[in-house]
Amino acid sequence: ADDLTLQLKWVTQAQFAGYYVALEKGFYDEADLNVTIKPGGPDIAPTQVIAGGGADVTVEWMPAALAAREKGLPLVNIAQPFKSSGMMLSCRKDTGITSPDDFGGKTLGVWFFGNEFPFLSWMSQLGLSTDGGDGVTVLKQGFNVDPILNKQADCVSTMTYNEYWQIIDAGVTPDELITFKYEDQGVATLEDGLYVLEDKLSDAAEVDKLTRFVAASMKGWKYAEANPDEAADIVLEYDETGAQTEKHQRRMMGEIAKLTAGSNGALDPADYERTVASLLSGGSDPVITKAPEGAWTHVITDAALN
Amino acid sequence: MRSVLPVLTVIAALLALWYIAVVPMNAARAVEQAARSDVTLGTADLIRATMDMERPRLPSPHQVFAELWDSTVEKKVTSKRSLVFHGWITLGATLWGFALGVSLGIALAVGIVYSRVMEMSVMPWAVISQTIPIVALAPMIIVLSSSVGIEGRGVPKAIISAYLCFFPVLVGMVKGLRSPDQMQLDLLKTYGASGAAVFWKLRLPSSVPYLFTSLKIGIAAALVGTIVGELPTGAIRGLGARILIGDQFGNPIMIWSALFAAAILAGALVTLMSLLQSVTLKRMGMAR
Amino acid sequence: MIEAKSLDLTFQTNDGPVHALKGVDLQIGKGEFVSFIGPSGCGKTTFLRCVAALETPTGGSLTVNGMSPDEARRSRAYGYVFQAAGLYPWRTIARNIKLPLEIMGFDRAAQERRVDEVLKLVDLEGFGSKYPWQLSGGMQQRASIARALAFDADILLMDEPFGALDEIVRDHLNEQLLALWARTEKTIGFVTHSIPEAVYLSTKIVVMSPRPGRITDIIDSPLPKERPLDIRDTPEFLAVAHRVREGLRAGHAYD
Amino acid sequence: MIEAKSLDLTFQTNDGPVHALKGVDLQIGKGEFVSFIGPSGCGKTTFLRCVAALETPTGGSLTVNGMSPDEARRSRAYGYVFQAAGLYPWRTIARNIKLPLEIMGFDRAAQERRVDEVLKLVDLEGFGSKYPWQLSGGMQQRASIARALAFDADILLMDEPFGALDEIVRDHLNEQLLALWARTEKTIGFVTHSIPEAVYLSTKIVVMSPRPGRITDIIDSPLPKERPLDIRDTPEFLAVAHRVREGLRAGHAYD
Amino acid sequence: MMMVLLAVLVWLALWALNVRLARSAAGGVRAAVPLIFGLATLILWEGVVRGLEVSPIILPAPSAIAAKFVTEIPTLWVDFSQTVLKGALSGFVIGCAAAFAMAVAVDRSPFLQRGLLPFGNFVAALPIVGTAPILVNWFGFDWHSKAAVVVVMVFFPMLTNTVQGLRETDAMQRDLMRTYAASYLQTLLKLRLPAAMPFVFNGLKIATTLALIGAIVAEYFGSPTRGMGFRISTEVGRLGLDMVWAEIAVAALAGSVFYGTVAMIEKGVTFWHPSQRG
Ligand SMILES: Nc1ncnc2c1ncn2[C@@H]1O[C@H](COP(=O)(O)OP(=O)(O)OP(=O)(O)O)[C@@H](O)[C@H]1O
Ligand SMILES: Nc1ncnc2c1ncn2[C@@H]1O[C@H](COP(=O)(O)OP(=O)(O)OP(=O)(O)O)[C@@H](O)[C@H]1O
Ligand SMILES: Cc1ncc(C[n+]2csc(CCO)c2C)c(N)n1
Ligand SMILES: [Mg+2]
Ligand SMILES: [Mg+2]
Repeated sequence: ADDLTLQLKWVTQAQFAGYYVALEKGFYDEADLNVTIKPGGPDIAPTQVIAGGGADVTVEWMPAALAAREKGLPLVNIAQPFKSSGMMLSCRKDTGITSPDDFGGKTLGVWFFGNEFPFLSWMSQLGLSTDGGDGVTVLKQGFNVDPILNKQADCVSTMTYNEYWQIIDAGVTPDELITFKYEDQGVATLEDGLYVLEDKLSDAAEVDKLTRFVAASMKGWKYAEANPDEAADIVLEYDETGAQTEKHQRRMMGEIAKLTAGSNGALDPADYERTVASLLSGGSDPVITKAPEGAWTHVITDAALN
Repeated sequence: MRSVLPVLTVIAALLALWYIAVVPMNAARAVEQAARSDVTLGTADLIRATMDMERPRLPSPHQVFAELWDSTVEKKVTSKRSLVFHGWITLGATLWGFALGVSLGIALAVGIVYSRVMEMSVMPWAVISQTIPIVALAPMIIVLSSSVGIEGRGVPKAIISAYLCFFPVLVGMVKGLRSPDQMQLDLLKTYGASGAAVFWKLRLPSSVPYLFTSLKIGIAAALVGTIVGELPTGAIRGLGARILIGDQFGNPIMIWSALFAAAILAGALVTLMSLLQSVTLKRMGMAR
Repeated sequence: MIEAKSLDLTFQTNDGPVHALKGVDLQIGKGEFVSFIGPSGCGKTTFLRCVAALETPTGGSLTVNGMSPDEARRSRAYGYVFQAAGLYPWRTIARNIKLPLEIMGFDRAAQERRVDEVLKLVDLEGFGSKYPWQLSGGMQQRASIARALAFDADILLMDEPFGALDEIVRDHLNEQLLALWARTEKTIGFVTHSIPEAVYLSTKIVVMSPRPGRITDIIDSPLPKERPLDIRDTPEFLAVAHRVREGLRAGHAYD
Repeated sequence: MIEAKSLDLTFQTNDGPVHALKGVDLQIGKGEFVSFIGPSGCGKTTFLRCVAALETPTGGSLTVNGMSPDEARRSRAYGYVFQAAGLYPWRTIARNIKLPLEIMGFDRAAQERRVDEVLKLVDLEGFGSKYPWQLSGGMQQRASIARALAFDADILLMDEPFGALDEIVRDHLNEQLLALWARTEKTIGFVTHSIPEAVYLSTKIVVMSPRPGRITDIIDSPLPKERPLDIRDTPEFLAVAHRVREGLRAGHAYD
Repeated sequence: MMMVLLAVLVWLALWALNVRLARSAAGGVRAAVPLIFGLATLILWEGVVRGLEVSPIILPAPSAIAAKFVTEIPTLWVDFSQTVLKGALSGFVIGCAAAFAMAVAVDRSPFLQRGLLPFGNFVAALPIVGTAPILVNWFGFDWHSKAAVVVVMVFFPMLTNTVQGLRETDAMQRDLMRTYAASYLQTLLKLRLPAAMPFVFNGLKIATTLALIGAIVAEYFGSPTRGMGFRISTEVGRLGLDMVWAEIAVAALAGSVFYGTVAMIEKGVTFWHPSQRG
């Protein structure tokens, strides 16, 4: 079997269920692959890991991948299991925020570490500066949603499948919150895609390997969509911290299924163009300065999906 | 033994303080919760509510100890939900890092004591190395060690742990190896003793008390290093991973119990070192 | 044979140079017992350290048995008793005495035998397995003398070895030391503050004076080699003592 | 007036009790100069420490000027010179001497004046601004004597103050001490290992012996108060010295 | 490969130079030794990075870091003042002062000391990654929570050292004070505090490095959009490794200056201690 290492963007959770299902259900074995899944963490930049040769394929958000590409790391998107974005900004209603127009002067919690690009391009589209003043005050939020619970921030970044529910679990009711999905605001950027280094694609053996990998992974994703509870249980099985709960993972899997639903694994060039346009429109400080070339390929998915 | 009563007293005082602090820390959230279900709380109810919140800002002692009990005694030690299991993982990396750090620290100390160039070149940089935040280096350590083909994340963890551990050992051992006074050195000189004899018969034995002090500080530093290293190394297993997940999923009680587990582990390790120290010093006739 | 010719030693310190030794000329023959006496800071210790190659003179010449002091040191010619006992606290008394024997490669049996011998010599039988801090100051000092005697160095350098002892013990050890010297024909350099002690023990008394450290008088003792304790009441003895006292007084400010 | 009646002091140690003092009876009148002499470990230091309320006796009674030792201590009756100099290394010699004066609330001018006085007394003029480690051992010891003399304590307790000094300096300081004592009528308790020193200085000599620490002889000196140095050659002096030596020898193992 | 070889040769040559310099006693020359060692190491680093064509995303060359450093001085300054001047320094001062006061307060009670000091081992082992999220939650995102983290980190090392220092007087020094019938306060001021200073400074020196690390790491768990820890974590995510290393350089520089300052004050205050007399 061929060895292949996959670097995840974050810790073991249902966000990556498709890969764990493929592993657990033997889809990778069937494809003659010996896949190692490396969970991520707060101090792991997947792009850096792949640059250092620590992984063959990585799960990454497109803004970070394109930014890395501009830095000279030739990442190529070979598949896009996530069709839509799960990112949103969740605000307390009692702050008076009813629409993005009210953001001025408010304090917003944001993830950094390569996850800040969608937020930054949204703000620049809104014409809000992100360094205080008449724009918005940005907080680097940690890994939890405490800032909104403690009223240290008016809004925090949340994923539909994860942090939003942390707020709810903390006792805040949904009608105390107002949420702005990046999808709805027309600023959605592509999330969890599969990326490899360019040179892999010029090697037929590697291409074959990646093809089998993507095919098996998508099989895993489709299985997970169809059997969300089982998929969540598989993820729990692989969580070596023993700290994840069934309730939370099942709920997360349900939400994830909504994001993967529209995708067969192949990148939709229209989504790509929209993402690039959004990243380019950053006003004085765009995330990327020129439209990238060759940042994606259908070679793998074309072969894999046949 | 003489310190049992004082320690118990201090523990009691700290617990009391802790309980008292729980009320104001959690009151705001408790009131907010109650308001959602249209209840106004009396003082007694409020205090009771702050003691048993699901997501407290400051968990109360009994919550933490219940969690500690639940995740140690009630769980099989092989279960990934057992703190004993995670403590064991952390302990393993800590001991590797400790061994690595102590060896490095002692080797550098010997070099520094025997070579002026080493002293003047290395010592300032050893100090500087400790001003570099390890978390900034951690990703690079992981990437570099995986690109030179070291698989598994135990090794980078141990390296990070050794990075924090070697410095106190270095400083202590330099002091210790230099502790013989001029007369003790002169004595060996009058015997025409070789450099090796000076090391084995004088410098090393007289550094032993310093060595143990450093080992006690070093093992605690190694533990902290391992836990810090458990975040960037993928937060897979170990007490550090528990802390991270506890943080992300808004479970302060999990953080606190992992913190306590770490502190207890450190206490045990330091006590072990003390024991080793008193046995060794007694055998050397230096315990009075 | 120890031979110093216009020996100088200057320490460079923060407040300028200290002339610890200046133009010291001295010849010590094999088998002589030489005492050094003089006020605090006159360079007695410094001279002994130069002989033992623990200090490097800044001028003049110094030879020991025709070699440089350092060569003599490396050929293990010296037994040195320091001003303070300087026992290693992690070794028992017996193992402290064994230390030089281990370094010089004596075999096990010889080590044991010699330890027993010298412990008896300084009246410390039965204390071999004690640690230094379990002994009184005087006993520690005797242990350190035993350590210097354990290996048969040709030259014995002793820096105020009996300073911490009371008069009775001191008399006793003086007798023992004389007997040892008579038996073994060692060359002995001996620093003391006590005039009677210097006169009682020595074949040659070197009186020194400070700032700069130099020799003011060298007295060859007319006393016979055989010296019972009551020799100290003889006129010869008192005459020598008087001359030493005068020499010493000259080195002091008060008259 | 110091009065000890069947005073006992037992230290509890790991290897059983040590009887440092056993059944000690002693009366010291005001203005007396009492020397304590005896082999190492016989309890001289311990007795002085009991008087100064630095140790608590385990039996018998001890009064100082009719008070308990601790009351006397708190009324600042003592000047104490320890066996080692014990200067504070972060203070200059002058400021070390000022230490008791600061604590007892002397004013600035008085402090300066007294420091100058006592520095002169112990021949350390010009060394006031040096730090202790810049002085030789003997000079440090003199500084510590100066410190004890700086404030006018009624009772001066001195534990081998001249141990580290050579004979000439020692003679000189002996004279100075006698003069001071004659001038001020202080009560002085003085520990020494030197028989001539004890006889030369004291009005009363206490000979002690160890295990258990007890008094074996108390000798009232027949010597006049006026004592030139050459009194040491008189038959009276030698007779007292002889008696002390015999008392001492009885406490030792060898004959 | 040539490049690497050359760099190694330069390194060895400079080391040889150091060996010779270290023998000379002059003060200025001795200060040069660590600098030359640093320079040699930088040259080696540069040579290896260029020679082996290490990706700047993994390890940038010192020259690239220096260039970044120069162009980003304003940002570096903002980060420095946020993290070091506000977070680390205030935490250091508060933590050390509190520990010192606590040490003096418990000093009279052996009971309290025996009860309190064992906790030093526990608190010393509290991983900062565990305390930081809690303290950020309690004290907010700005530098206050960073200062709190620093306080927690420096408190016990400082306390243990001071307590030990206050015990450091020998029996004779204390007996002397007793014969003067000195009051507690007089003994404290004139004997025990001066005698404790070498230990106090030991604690302070340990605290300097802890303070810096604490303030930086705490920013990983929430911060405003400035600060050295914020910048480091953000730039790692953006693969701006040159900026990361520029911040590391600032940290090393600040740490050395901080440590050096404390060591210099120590030299002045404890000039009398044998370890300072050489
Ligand atoms: N390492 C040193 N550095 C500077 N000066 C020194 C050093 N060692 C000794 N001295 C000085 O040299 C002089 C001679 O010292 P030495 O120790 O030889 O005296 P001594 O005759 O042995 O005195 P004592 O009777 O006190 O032992 C003294 O003035 C002393 O201060
Ligand atoms: N703190 C202590 N604990 C236990 N034993 C002690 C202590 N202090 C003194 N001793 C013992 O008490 C005895 C008397 O000691 P002390 O110091 O009074 O002797 P000394 O007559 O002053 O001797 P030296 O001439 O050596 O100073 C000794 O056997 C000593 O070992
Ligand atoms: C510094 C840092 N902060 C937050 C995240 C969180 N994050 C990364 S992916 C993702 C989606 C949901 O899990 C989230 C929340 C991170 N990775 N790194
Ligand atoms: Mg000397
Ligand atoms: Mg004594």
